[in-house]
Amino acid sequence: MSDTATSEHPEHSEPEAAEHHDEHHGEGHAHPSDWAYVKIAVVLAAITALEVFTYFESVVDWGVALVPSLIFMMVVKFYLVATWFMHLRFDSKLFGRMFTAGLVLAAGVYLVTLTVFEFWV
Amino acid sequence: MAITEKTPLELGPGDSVRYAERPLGVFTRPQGGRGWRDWLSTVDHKRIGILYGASALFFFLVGGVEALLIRLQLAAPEGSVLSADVYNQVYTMHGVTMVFLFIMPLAAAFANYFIPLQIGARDVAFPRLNALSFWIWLSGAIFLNTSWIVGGGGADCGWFCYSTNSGVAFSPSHGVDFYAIGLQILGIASLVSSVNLIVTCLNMRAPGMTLMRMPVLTWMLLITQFLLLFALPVITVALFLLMFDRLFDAQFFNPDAGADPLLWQHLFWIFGHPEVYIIILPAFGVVSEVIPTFSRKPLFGYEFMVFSGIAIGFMGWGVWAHHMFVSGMGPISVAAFSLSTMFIAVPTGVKVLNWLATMWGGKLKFTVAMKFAVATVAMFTIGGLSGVTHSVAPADTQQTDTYYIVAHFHYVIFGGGVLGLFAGIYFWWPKIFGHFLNERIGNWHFWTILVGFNLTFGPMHILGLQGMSRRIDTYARGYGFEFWNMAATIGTLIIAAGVLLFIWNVAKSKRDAPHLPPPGPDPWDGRTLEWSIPSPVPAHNFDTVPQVHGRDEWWHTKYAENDEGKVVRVATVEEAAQTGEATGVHLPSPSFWPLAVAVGLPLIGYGLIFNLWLALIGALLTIASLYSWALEPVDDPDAAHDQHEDHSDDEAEATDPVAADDSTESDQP
Amino acid sequence: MVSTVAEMRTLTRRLISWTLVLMGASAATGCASDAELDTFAPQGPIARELHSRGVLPVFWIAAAVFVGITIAMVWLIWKNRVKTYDGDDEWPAQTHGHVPLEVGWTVGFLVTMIAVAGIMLWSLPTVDATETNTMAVTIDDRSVMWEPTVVVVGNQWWWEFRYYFSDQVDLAALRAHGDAKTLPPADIVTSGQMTIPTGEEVELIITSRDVIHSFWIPALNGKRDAVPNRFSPWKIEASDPGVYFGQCTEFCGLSHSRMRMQTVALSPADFQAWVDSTSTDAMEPTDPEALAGLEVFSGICTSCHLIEGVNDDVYEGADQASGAAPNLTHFASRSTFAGGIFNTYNADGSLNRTDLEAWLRDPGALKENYTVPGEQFRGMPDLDLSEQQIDDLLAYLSGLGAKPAGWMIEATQVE
Amino acid sequence: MSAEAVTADLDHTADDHGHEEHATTTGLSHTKLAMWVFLGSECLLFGGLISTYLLYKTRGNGRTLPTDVFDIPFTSVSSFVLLMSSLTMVLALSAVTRGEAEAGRTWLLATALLGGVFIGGQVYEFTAFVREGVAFTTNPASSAFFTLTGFHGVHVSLGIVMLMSLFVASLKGKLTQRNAETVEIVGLYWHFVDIVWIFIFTVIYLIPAD
Repeated sequence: MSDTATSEHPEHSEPEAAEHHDEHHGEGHAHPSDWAYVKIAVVLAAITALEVFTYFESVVDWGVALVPSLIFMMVVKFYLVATWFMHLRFDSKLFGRMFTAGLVLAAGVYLVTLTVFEFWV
Repeated sequence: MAITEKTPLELGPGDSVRYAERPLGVFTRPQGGRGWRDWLSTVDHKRIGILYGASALFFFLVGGVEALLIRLQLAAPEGSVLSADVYNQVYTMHGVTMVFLFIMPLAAAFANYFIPLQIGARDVAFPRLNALSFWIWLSGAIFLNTSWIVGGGGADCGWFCYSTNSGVAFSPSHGVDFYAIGLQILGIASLVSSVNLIVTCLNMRAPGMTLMRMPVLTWMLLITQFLLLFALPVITVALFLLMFDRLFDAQFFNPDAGADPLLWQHLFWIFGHPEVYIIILPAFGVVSEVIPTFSRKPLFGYEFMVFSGIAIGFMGWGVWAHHMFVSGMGPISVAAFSLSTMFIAVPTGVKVLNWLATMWGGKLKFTVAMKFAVATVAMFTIGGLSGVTHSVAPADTQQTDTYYIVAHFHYVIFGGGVLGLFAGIYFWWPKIFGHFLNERIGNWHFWTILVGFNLTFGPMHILGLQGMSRRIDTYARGYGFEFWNMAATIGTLIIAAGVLLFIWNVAKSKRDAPHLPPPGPDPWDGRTLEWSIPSPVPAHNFDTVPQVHGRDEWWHTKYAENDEGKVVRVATVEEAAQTGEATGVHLPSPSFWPLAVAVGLPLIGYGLIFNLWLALIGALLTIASLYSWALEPVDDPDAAHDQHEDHSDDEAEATDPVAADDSTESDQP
Repeated sequence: MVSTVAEMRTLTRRLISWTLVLMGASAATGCASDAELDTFAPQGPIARELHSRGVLPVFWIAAAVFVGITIAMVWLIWKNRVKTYDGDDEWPAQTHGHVPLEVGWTVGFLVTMIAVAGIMLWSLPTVDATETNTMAVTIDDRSVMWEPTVVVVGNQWWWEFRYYFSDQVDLAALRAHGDAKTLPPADIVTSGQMTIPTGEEVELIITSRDVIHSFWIPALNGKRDAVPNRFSPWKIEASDPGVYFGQCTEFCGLSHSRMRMQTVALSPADFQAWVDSTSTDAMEPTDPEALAGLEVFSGICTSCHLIEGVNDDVYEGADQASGAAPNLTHFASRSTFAGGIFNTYNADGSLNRTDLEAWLRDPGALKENYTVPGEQFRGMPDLDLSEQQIDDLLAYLSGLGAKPAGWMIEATQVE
Repeated sequence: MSAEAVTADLDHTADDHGHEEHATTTGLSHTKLAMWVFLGSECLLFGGLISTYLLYKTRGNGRTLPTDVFDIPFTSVSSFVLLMSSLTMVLALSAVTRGEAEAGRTWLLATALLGGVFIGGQVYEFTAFVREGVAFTTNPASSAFFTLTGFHGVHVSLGIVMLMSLFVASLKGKLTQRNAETVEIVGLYWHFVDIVWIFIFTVIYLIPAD
């Protein structure tokens, strides 16, 4: 909208404000179509199917690749839901930063804690 | 999007400050403005700040009495003032009270009162949630202390409440149950408040108030809110595990079933160490406002102060296990956490030197606030350095769990935190209440506190190095502990006298106020926006929202530097300050529902401990209150501007799930 | 307003009080004779090295920084203070900062902390590294090479020390399969006083049966927590024969303050003598009063306490009856009882009947305890003994084990 | 809670666009920012619960472990149901944003129903586990398992309550395009609960315990 131009306040230096500018308005047009959501959901479903498939070891033995593959698939699903369904792709980076801060901090402190019990002795 | 000229804080048409007055059916919102009842329904961040401050000071007295009991018991060997049982409860509740019911809410008082003022906002982002935070905090505080009456005594496991000593077999009274549930209630309050204040800081700054122009107090409080935001869920997890163990026979801390007691320690200290910075950073913020004002200089190295604050907040997450050097967690962990702990001293040291550099070449005027601020720097330095001495993990094996540690953290928390907040109290009292605190009594207050503090906690360094263990209710003759314990007890009595002087100061200052000239908007020749508006602050804060052009905006309104670099006055306070006579500012309407929600939570707590039916009643009350809150018209649509009628109605209806979400679900499903 | 002079005086006073605090810390070490827990009076090589490598260097660094900052602050206050701003329109130079300076002191602190980190890494082996040292010990007429090791078990509110000579235990095995409540039978089980040979590094394997405790003999090394379900390594070493005091330092519940312990260091020869006299079953009483005491013990005390040769057969290899009370086989060979808080003997060597009787009459009056319904006793309960039973018991207990040497009784006198 | 944005909104009389985004420094809505900040905090909560379970998952005290009684095919189905509820949630938002109240309402109901199916599955799973000897108090592993999945279940249940509240509001005609943001915020919460389960499903159920 016209009254939102950042140039009116050059001293205002926050990057998030500037970055955000052209994305946040009118969720209707900035966001993808329903069809895009359905496509994402199909991908998610397919990955889930693959994940469950690993459980039936008699069919395919994944060997040492099992855990890394499971984690990779999990991360992809996590990423897809966060970026598409939760709109992080389209929304202000500030939102993502708030969430990522918690996520990274949690991963950091808890991984250290768990490894302290196992390896740091 | 950027700030527009049409800010939300601009004045609308109208004739005076007014509140919603037209009742709206069954969900009539309370009317603002008059009498004590309005304090129960207030959503004004300033009143909530005052409520926090007053309650915190009340609990300071409670915790102080507990401290006196501890010191009386330990004054001489084989003390018989308290039994071992009562002593354990008293020292536990002293720690819990001072941390959760005194310093944190006192810092919250500053955060509530001054974040909006310093960033040029009319209120916080979510005023009703702000009220909710306070009432939940108060209900949690009361809940925790009712343990003395209905729980068979206070918690007796230490504020750290290590497993397995916190189990039912080893602590059979209900004290620990009250601890586990009470701290969760307090945690909800702090969590809600931290979300609220983070959004306020990020989203409600006046035009031109960029992050790097925010006053340092606001910065430190913002960092504190982030620490709370991320630290509270961790203690919540720990407290849930403890509660499930105690009340529902879970096996989290039962070593016989293979559980590991160190799990509690990790969870507790992942919360507990950031908690230290939650306590100290607000005081750093206060000191960073007071010292420049009374040095007639800007804060030296603003960017470094801000970034060192951020660095402290960040590094504070990587040092928790230095509380566990002797727990047997393994030499690699010990070495790693020892190293990480040392380097947190770097940003802290930078802060201290920047304060000194601010005083360098300045004109130091030692008001009581300035005395407290400088004392904060000095005492915190001692606490910080003694911290460095036991960051060396092998050395810590001699020092941990002795009085050396007690001395260390009291120098940090009392010498740093409490003295710093006292500086803030003297500094901002005229802004909040419209009259000064008496400087002469203030001086007495300062010196008694300082002397008493050092006499109490200084000797504890020696006692600790002489081998006196912490948390012992008595000690035998012949270990050389007698002299310094007596000295510490005398010191405590001097502190108590200082606290009484402070109370007397508050009472006398108020009584004398009518006969003295009012302080005016800017009694100290201040630097930040809160000094540009009348004292006490009018309900709407700012008549017109300031346009901010740089740091210390208000100071630059009054002064400029001429071509020779000399400071010249360009405007008097009378010319530049706002009059507080704004018209037509629309304020959020008060509400009783936050109070009602808060009343439900302790009922759930009592219910979990004594009878689940009571918990059901509490839960129903909470849920009903939340729905009533959501259905309550957000405001009287006719007040001040009616073009939003449709909007507010819809908002109210649609809002309820979100309200339910943020206030209950976070920690307490 | 207080006058400048007065404020300066108070300032001076404050400075003095600070100096006192720091100096006092080192001065306090001077009176180590009546400060048995003094951390500044190491009595063995480990503690000495810890003190000189770990504790003192960082104290000096901290003191130097403290003195520097204090001098700077006092000088700033003295030089820059003004009484009032009234009528003063002069503002000092408005310095906003100075990046090289900031970088300078950041680096300065960084370097200081790197030095501290060096101190830490340098002193870490003093508490972590273990040496493999063995000594010959004769046990049951067999000579074994013993790597001095004591299993230390914390209990509410007393310490148990277990010696394994015949079937030596090691940390790895205990960590893999150990359970503090059912430890393998030991050659010697004692409590309150740990006896060690001088000149030998003694490995400790520390665990707990109930809550977390912390084992600490300040003169011999720092402390290590006793955590249930964990076995933590630690070590101590004493240079000279003597008695070294300790106090449980992790809060362990109701009577935490009354959980004390001592380490008795004996020359290797004396240590062997102690092993000889302590690894036997309890002495059979002969005089009628002691026999009556055995009767009382068998009737009342055996549900918690164990005496080898009396009721150990009932427990099939377990030398710990209920996991809640000390092994009394050689009760009289220890110079303290009840968690190290009372003397078994008076300074003149006679039995301390006053405290022993008072303890048997009502232990809770001397050391608070409680009972959880359906759980074990936490502490020794009041057994409602008659005066006759108390006398009989004392006659029996005082005959259990060899009376310790006179110097030891003297050295362990606690008040 | 978005009602609380009213300070900003009501104060900002001159702007008749009536969207509070205009009112804030960053241009972002208070409520949405608050929700994201809150979700950041939730990461630490679930992280703690998950870590507790991972630490304890093999500590069975000689009794049956949760991993011994996992029914992966069953849990896969309920995981899939929860995953698909994220799709219906986002479609609900999409519809409300376009002003299609009825479609929005339908998708909201569908989301709540799928959530309900998931909760039903969890209740069944819990009772089945208890029957097979893994109860809350059995061992540290079981306590940690029930606490983790129970917390998640409570989060889902609260999400269902919110969805149903939106549904009722929509029935009353009060859920219009204007307050699509409220739907979005409930949606954020719902998706978060979903991604937590994505994590739990892989780390707790699929990755073998040994």
